[in-house]
Amino acid sequence: MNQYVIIGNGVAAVGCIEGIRQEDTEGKIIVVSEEKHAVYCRPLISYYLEGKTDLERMQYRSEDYYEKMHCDVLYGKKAVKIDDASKTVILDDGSALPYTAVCVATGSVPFVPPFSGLDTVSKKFSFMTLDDTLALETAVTPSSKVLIIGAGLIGLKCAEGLKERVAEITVCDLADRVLSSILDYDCASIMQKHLEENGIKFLLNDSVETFESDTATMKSGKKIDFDVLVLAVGVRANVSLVRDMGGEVNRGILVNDHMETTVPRVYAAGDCTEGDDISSGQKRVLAILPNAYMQGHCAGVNMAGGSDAFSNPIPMNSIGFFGLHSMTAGTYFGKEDGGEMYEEKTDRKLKRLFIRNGYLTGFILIGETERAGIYTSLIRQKIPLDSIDFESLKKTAALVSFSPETRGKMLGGVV
Amino acid sequence: MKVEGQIRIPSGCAIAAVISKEGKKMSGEKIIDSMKPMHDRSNGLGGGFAGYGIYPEYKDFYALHMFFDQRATRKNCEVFLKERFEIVKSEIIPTRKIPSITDEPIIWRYFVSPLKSVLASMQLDEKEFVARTVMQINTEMHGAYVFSSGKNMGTFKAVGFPEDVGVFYKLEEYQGYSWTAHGRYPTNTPGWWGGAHPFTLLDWSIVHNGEISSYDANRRFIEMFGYKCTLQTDTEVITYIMDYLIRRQGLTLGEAASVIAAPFWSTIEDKTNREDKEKHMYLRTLFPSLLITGPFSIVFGFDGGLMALNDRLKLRSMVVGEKDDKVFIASEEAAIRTMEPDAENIWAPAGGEPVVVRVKDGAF
Amino acid sequence: MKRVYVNEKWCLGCHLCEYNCAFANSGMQDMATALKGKPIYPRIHVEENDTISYAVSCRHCTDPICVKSCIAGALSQEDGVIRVDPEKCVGCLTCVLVCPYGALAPSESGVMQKCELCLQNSCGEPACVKGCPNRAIVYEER
Amino acid sequence: MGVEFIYPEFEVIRNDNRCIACRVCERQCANEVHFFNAERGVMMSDETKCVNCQRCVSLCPTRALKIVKSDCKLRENANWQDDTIKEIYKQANSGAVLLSSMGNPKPFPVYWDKILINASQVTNPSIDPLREPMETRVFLGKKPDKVKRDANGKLLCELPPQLELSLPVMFSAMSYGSISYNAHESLARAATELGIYYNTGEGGLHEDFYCYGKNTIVQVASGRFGVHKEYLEASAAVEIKMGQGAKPGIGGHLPGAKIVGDVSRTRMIPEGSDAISPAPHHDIYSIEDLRQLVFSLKEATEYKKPIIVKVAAVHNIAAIASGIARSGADIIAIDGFRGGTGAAPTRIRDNVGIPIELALAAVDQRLRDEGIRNNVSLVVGGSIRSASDVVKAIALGADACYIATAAVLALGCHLCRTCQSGKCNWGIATQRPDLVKRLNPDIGSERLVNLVKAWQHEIKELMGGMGINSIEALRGNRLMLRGIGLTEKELEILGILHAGE
Repeated sequence: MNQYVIIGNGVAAVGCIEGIRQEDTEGKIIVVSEEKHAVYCRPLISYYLEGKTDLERMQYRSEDYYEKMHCDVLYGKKAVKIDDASKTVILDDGSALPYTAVCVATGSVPFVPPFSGLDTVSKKFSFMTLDDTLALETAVTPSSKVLIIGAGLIGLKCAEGLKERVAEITVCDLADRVLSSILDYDCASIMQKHLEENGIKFLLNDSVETFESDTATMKSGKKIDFDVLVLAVGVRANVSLVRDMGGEVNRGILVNDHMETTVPRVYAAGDCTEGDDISSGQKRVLAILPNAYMQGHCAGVNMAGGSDAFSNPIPMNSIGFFGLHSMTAGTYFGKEDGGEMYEEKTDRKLKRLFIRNGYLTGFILIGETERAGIYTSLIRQKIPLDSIDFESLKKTAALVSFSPETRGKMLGGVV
Repeated sequence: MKVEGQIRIPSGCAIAAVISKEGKKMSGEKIIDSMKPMHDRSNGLGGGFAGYGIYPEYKDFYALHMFFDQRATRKNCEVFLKERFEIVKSEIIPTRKIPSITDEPIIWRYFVSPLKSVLASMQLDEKEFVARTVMQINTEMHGAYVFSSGKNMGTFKAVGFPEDVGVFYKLEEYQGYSWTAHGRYPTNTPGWWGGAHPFTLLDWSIVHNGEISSYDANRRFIEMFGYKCTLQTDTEVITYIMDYLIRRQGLTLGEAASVIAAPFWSTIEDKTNREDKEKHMYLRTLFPSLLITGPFSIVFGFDGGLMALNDRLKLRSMVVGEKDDKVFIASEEAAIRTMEPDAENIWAPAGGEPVVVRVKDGAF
Repeated sequence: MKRVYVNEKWCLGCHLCEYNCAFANSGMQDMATALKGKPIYPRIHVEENDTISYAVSCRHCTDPICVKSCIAGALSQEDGVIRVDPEKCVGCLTCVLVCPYGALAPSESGVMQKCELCLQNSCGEPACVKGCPNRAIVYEER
Repeated sequence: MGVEFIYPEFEVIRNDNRCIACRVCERQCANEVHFFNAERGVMMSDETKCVNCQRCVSLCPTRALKIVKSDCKLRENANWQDDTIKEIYKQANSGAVLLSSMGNPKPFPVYWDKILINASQVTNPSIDPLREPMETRVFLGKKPDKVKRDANGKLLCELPPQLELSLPVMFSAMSYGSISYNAHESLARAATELGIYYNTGEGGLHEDFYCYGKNTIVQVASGRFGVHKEYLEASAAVEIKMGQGAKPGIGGHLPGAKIVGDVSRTRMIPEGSDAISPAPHHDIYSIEDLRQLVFSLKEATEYKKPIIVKVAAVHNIAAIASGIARSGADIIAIDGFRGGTGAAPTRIRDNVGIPIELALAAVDQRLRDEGIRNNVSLVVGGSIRSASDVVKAIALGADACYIATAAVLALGCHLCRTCQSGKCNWGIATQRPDLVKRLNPDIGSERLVNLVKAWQHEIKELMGGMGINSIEALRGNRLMLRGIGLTEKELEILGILHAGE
C-alpha cells in the first residue's frame, strides 16, 4: 500500500490530500503538522482580529475532514530531514515515516532583520500563524500603541485587523510606498491615502535604526514610542528540508509544472516553492493561497500516480482595506520592457492594464473590481487580444467583448 | 303537424330479414312472425316489408307500388305514366280489412316497361329513366307516391305495427326467396304511409334502424346527382347513396360498404396489404361526404341478395344466424329464433363489416 | 447535471432575470416590498451592447477555480452545485479575481453571493429561467 | 398642438405602490412611452405614443401597469361618434388616406355568434372522444366525378393532387415582410408538427424555410414577388391570391423601409424599394385569364400540386366561386370582410366585402346546385376565432378554415391594430431585429401547436356531442346548425333552420 507523507498542514497540504484521494482512495496519508491546529485559513488571521470571523469559522475544512479523507495528522511534530536513501521522513522525535511519495508544504517563515536592540522589546510579534495572532490578541489593549515594521500585505492586514482594538498604529517601511510588492507608486498612493484616512500612520522610506525597549529610533532620526511591535518585514520560503537533501533550491524549492522537485518522489507545493509565472515567463515564489491549493492538488494527483500539470500559475492578489479593494495580477511590464499600459484613473478608482506583444500580462484595479476574473483569465489563458474586442473590454470587463462563438462555448456548455 | 318530408323525424326501429341461398321460395308468413317478439321496438306508427322474387310472371317489368290520396290523382298519374311506359298490368294491391290498420290511401300497382322512344329521345338508360320518373312523381305530383319500383320485387308498408301490416297486405299469399321487414318507432309524427319503411328505389330496398348524424352532409351531397330526399329519412338517403355508388359509380357492394362505413384512418394505415390499403385510402378520400356516421344497422336488399351492415362503431344491435340454406338477420336474436328455432352460428357482425348473402346463380 | 444556460439569440435585455433573482432570494412574499426603492443585488447579471444581450450567472464549473481559490473555505461544491457559506465568507473578493465569467459579486453586506440555482430558496427552480419571457435562459442538462 | 391636438386614446396607469422602477417597461416599449426620471427615481410615461399593445403590462413583474381607454371624451353624439370625429381631425391634419391594421373592428353582425350547434339526446348516442376514435383528417382537392377501373375491373386509385390535413385548420397567408422571420418560422414549424399548412403570403419563401416545404402553401399574388420555379417546387400547393378580405379590390403596399436584407432578397426586389402589389393581376382581367394562370402554374408544377384561388368575399361571391370552380382550380379560398391585414386603408377595411358566413353558405349551396361542389374544396377565412367557429364553418359547407388573426394572437399579438407602424412590440409585424428577436420560435411554434391542438380537442368534443365521429360527416351538415335571432332572409342564405324548428 502506498504511503504518502505531507510535511505541513496548510492549504497546500489540503490540496495535496484532495489530489491524492482523487486518484488513490486506499493509500495511507500522514500529515506532519508543526502547528497544533487543524488546517485553518491562514489569511483570515487579520479578519479574526477585526472580529469578522472566529476560530470556528476559520476552519478551512469541516471538523471530520481528516477522518473522511483517511489521513493521520501528527500535530506538534516537525520534520527535520527527508532521507532519500531510505525514503523516510525523520521527525524531531526521531521517528521515521517511510514514504512512497512526499510533499513538502512547509510554507514560509518570517524574515526578521538583525535590528539592534530588538531583544530589549518586550512585546514583539510576528503575524504569520494563528498562534502569533492569539498571542498578539492578548498583548494589545485599547490604549496600545502599535508599531508595525513592514507595509506589505501582512503588515497592513495586521494594521487593519488591530485598528479597532488599539489606540494608535504606525507602519514603517524602507520602501517608498505601501504594498510595494504588488503596487506601483501611483496605486500605492491611493491605498496609502485611504489607509491614512482610516487612522493608520505611515513612516515610509525609513527603517528602524535601533530599538530601546519601547522606543524605536528611525534612520531618519524620528523616535517612535510604542508598546506592541509587529514584525512584518517579509517572509522566506521554508526550503531547508529539500536543500539539505540536495534538491535544487533558489528563493524557493524549484518545482516543475508537475510540482516535482529535482529529487525523485519528492514534491513540493505552496509558499515554499518557486515555480513558473507564466505572466513574466520567469520562476517566482508565488506565495498566494489559490496557488498553494492548486499546486498541492497537482502534487497530490501526481504523487498518487495520476498525471496533472499546473500550467498557468500567475501572481494575483485581491486585498482590501477598510472597504477599498485592490486586485492585482500578473506582471507589469514597463515601456522599457516593450509593454504598454491602459489606464483609467479617478480620485478613488484606478485601473491599469499592462499589455505586451498582444497579450494582457498584468493589471491593477483599485476601487472598481467587478468581474476582474475576466481580465485574470486573459492572462492565465494567454488569450490573444486581437481575438477579442479589447477596446471595449478594457473599459468594462464583460464577456460581450468575446466572439459569439467563444461566448457560446463559455455560456452554452459545461465548463 | 308536419310529416316526413316536411321535417326530419328520428326514430327507433326493428329490422329483420331472411334469404334462401338456394333461392327457395318462402311465403311472407315467417317474416311477419319475426316482428312479433320485437313488438316493443315499434310504436305502431309504421311497418313494412320487402319481398324479392315475388312477381315471377312479371319479372321483366318494373313493379310500381303506389299510394294515391284520391281517385282523381290516380287518373292523372296514369295519364302521366302512359306517356312514358307501357303498362302491362294495373291493379289494386289486395289488402285485408283489419281494425288495427285504418285510413289507408288508394294502394295500387302497375307493371310497366319504359317506352323505347322516350328513352331514346332522353338519351337515358332504362334504370336512370325509371329512377328519374319515380323522383319526379314523388316530388311533383301531389297526392301520388311511388313506394316500390323494382323488378320482381315489391315493398308493402303502412301505418301500424309491422305484424299487422303483414296481415293487412296478405303477405302469406306471396312467395319470395328473400324478405326484409321493418317496424318503426318515430318520435313525433302521426305517421304517414309513405314514411313507413322499407324505402326503395328500383331494386334496392333498405330497412334501417338508427339515426344517422351525417344525414344532412349525405343528403346535400347526394342531391347534387339528381336525387331528391323528399322524406328526409335516413333510409331514403342511404338508398340513394347505395344507388349512386353501385349503379352510377359501379362500385361493388363491399366497396360501397367501405365508403358508407369507412374504416378509421388508423385502421387503413395499419393495413398490411398495400392494394387493400390504397383502395380504402382512395375510396375514403374520394367520397368523404358519403361516410355515414351515427348509429345504424341496415339490411340492403337487391336483386339476388341481401347485405347487412352496421355503422363502424356498431351503435345499433344486429345479429345474423344460419340454418341450412337460409340466412337470418335481425335486430334481436329472438326474431331469428321465431323464424327458425334451430338457427345456428348466431353472431353479431362487427361495426363496418358488411355481411353479403347472395342467392346462388341461376337459382330463380 | 442541470445548469442554467443562456441563449443570447433570444435575450431581450429586459433585465427581468435580475429582478426575479433578487426577489427569489429576498425571502419575501411580494416583489414590490422586496425590491421597491432600493438597489438590487441579483446573482445573475445582464451584459449588453448595442446589438446583443445575455445574462451571466455561475456556470457551476466542473473544476471550479473559485472554490480552490477561496481563502476562507467558504465556497464548496456538492453534487456539482457551487455554494457559498455566508457565515464563513469574509468578502475578500478573491473569487471575483479568479472567476473567468464574472459570475460572482458581493451582496449588500459585502459577503459574496452567487447563483445556487434557487435550490435553497422557495422558488425551487431557477427564478431567472422561470421568469424569462423569451426562453433565453433555460435550465437543462447539456 | 392647438387645433391639431388629439387627446391620447389611452392612459397608462401605473400603481406607484407596486412599481419598482426596474425599467422593463421602458426597455420593452418600441414606442418609447415609458421613461425613467432619475431625479425623482420614478417611471413616467408619455401616453401620446401608446398604442395599447400591452407589452409593458404583460412584462411588468409587479403588475404595476395597466392601460385604459382615456375618458377624455367629446360631447356625446350618436351620429358623430368620437372615432368618426377624430378621424376627421386626423385627415384634416394630414390630408392622407387613413391606414389601419388587422380586421374590421366595427360592430357588424357576427353570424357565427348567431348560430347554435346541435347535440344528441336519446334518439342517437353522443360519442365520447376520449373513448372512441374521433377523426378530423381532411383532404383538400378536386374529387373526380367517376370511379375508374382497369380492364380487370380493379379500381384505379388515382386522384388529382390532394392536401392532407390532420384537422381542417390552416394558417393563412401572411407574407415575410409583413410579419417577421421568427413569426414565419413559428408558423412553419407549427404547421409541420401539426400536419397542416401555413401560407407564405406574397413575400416569397425565405431560403431557410424550404425545409418546411411539405407543409407550405406558396402564394402567387399580383406583385409576383419572390415567385420562381424553386419556390413553386418547394411547396405543397400554390395559391393565387386574387383578393383579401380586409381590402377587397385593392393591392398591397409594403413600404421600402421594410424591404431590407432578407426581405428584399426573398421578394427579389431591390432594398428600399416599395413593394407594390397591383390591385388586379395585370394578366387576369377576366375569368378565362384566371384559367390560364391556373394551368400555367399546373404546368410549372407538373400537375403535382393543387392550385388554390383565394378571393375576397364580395357581393356576387357565389357566381365568382362558380367560375373559379370551373377554372381548373383545386381549392377555392374565400376571405371574409373581417379578415386581418398588416395594413389597409381604413375605409376599405371597414366598408368593403361581406361576412364569410354568408359567403360560405352561398358559395357552398351554389356549387351544389350546379353539381360542381366536387370540383373544388372550399377553404374559408376572415375571422375564424374558435373551435366552434370552425365547426360551424364546416357544417355550413367548408372543407377547411384558414386562421391568421387567431394564429398571431397565439404568437403574442394583442390586437393593437398598428402593424402598419412596423414597431410591433411582440416581434410579429416588424423587421426591426431587436423587436423580431422578441418572438422565440420555440415558444411561438409551441403556442401555435397548443392552440390548434386545443381547438382539435374542442372540435372533437363538439362532434362527439353531435354523434359524429368523423369530420367528413359534418361537412355541409347544416341540419346540425340552428340560427338564433336571424331574419328569414339570413336563415335562407345560411340554409339553416331557426332554433326551435
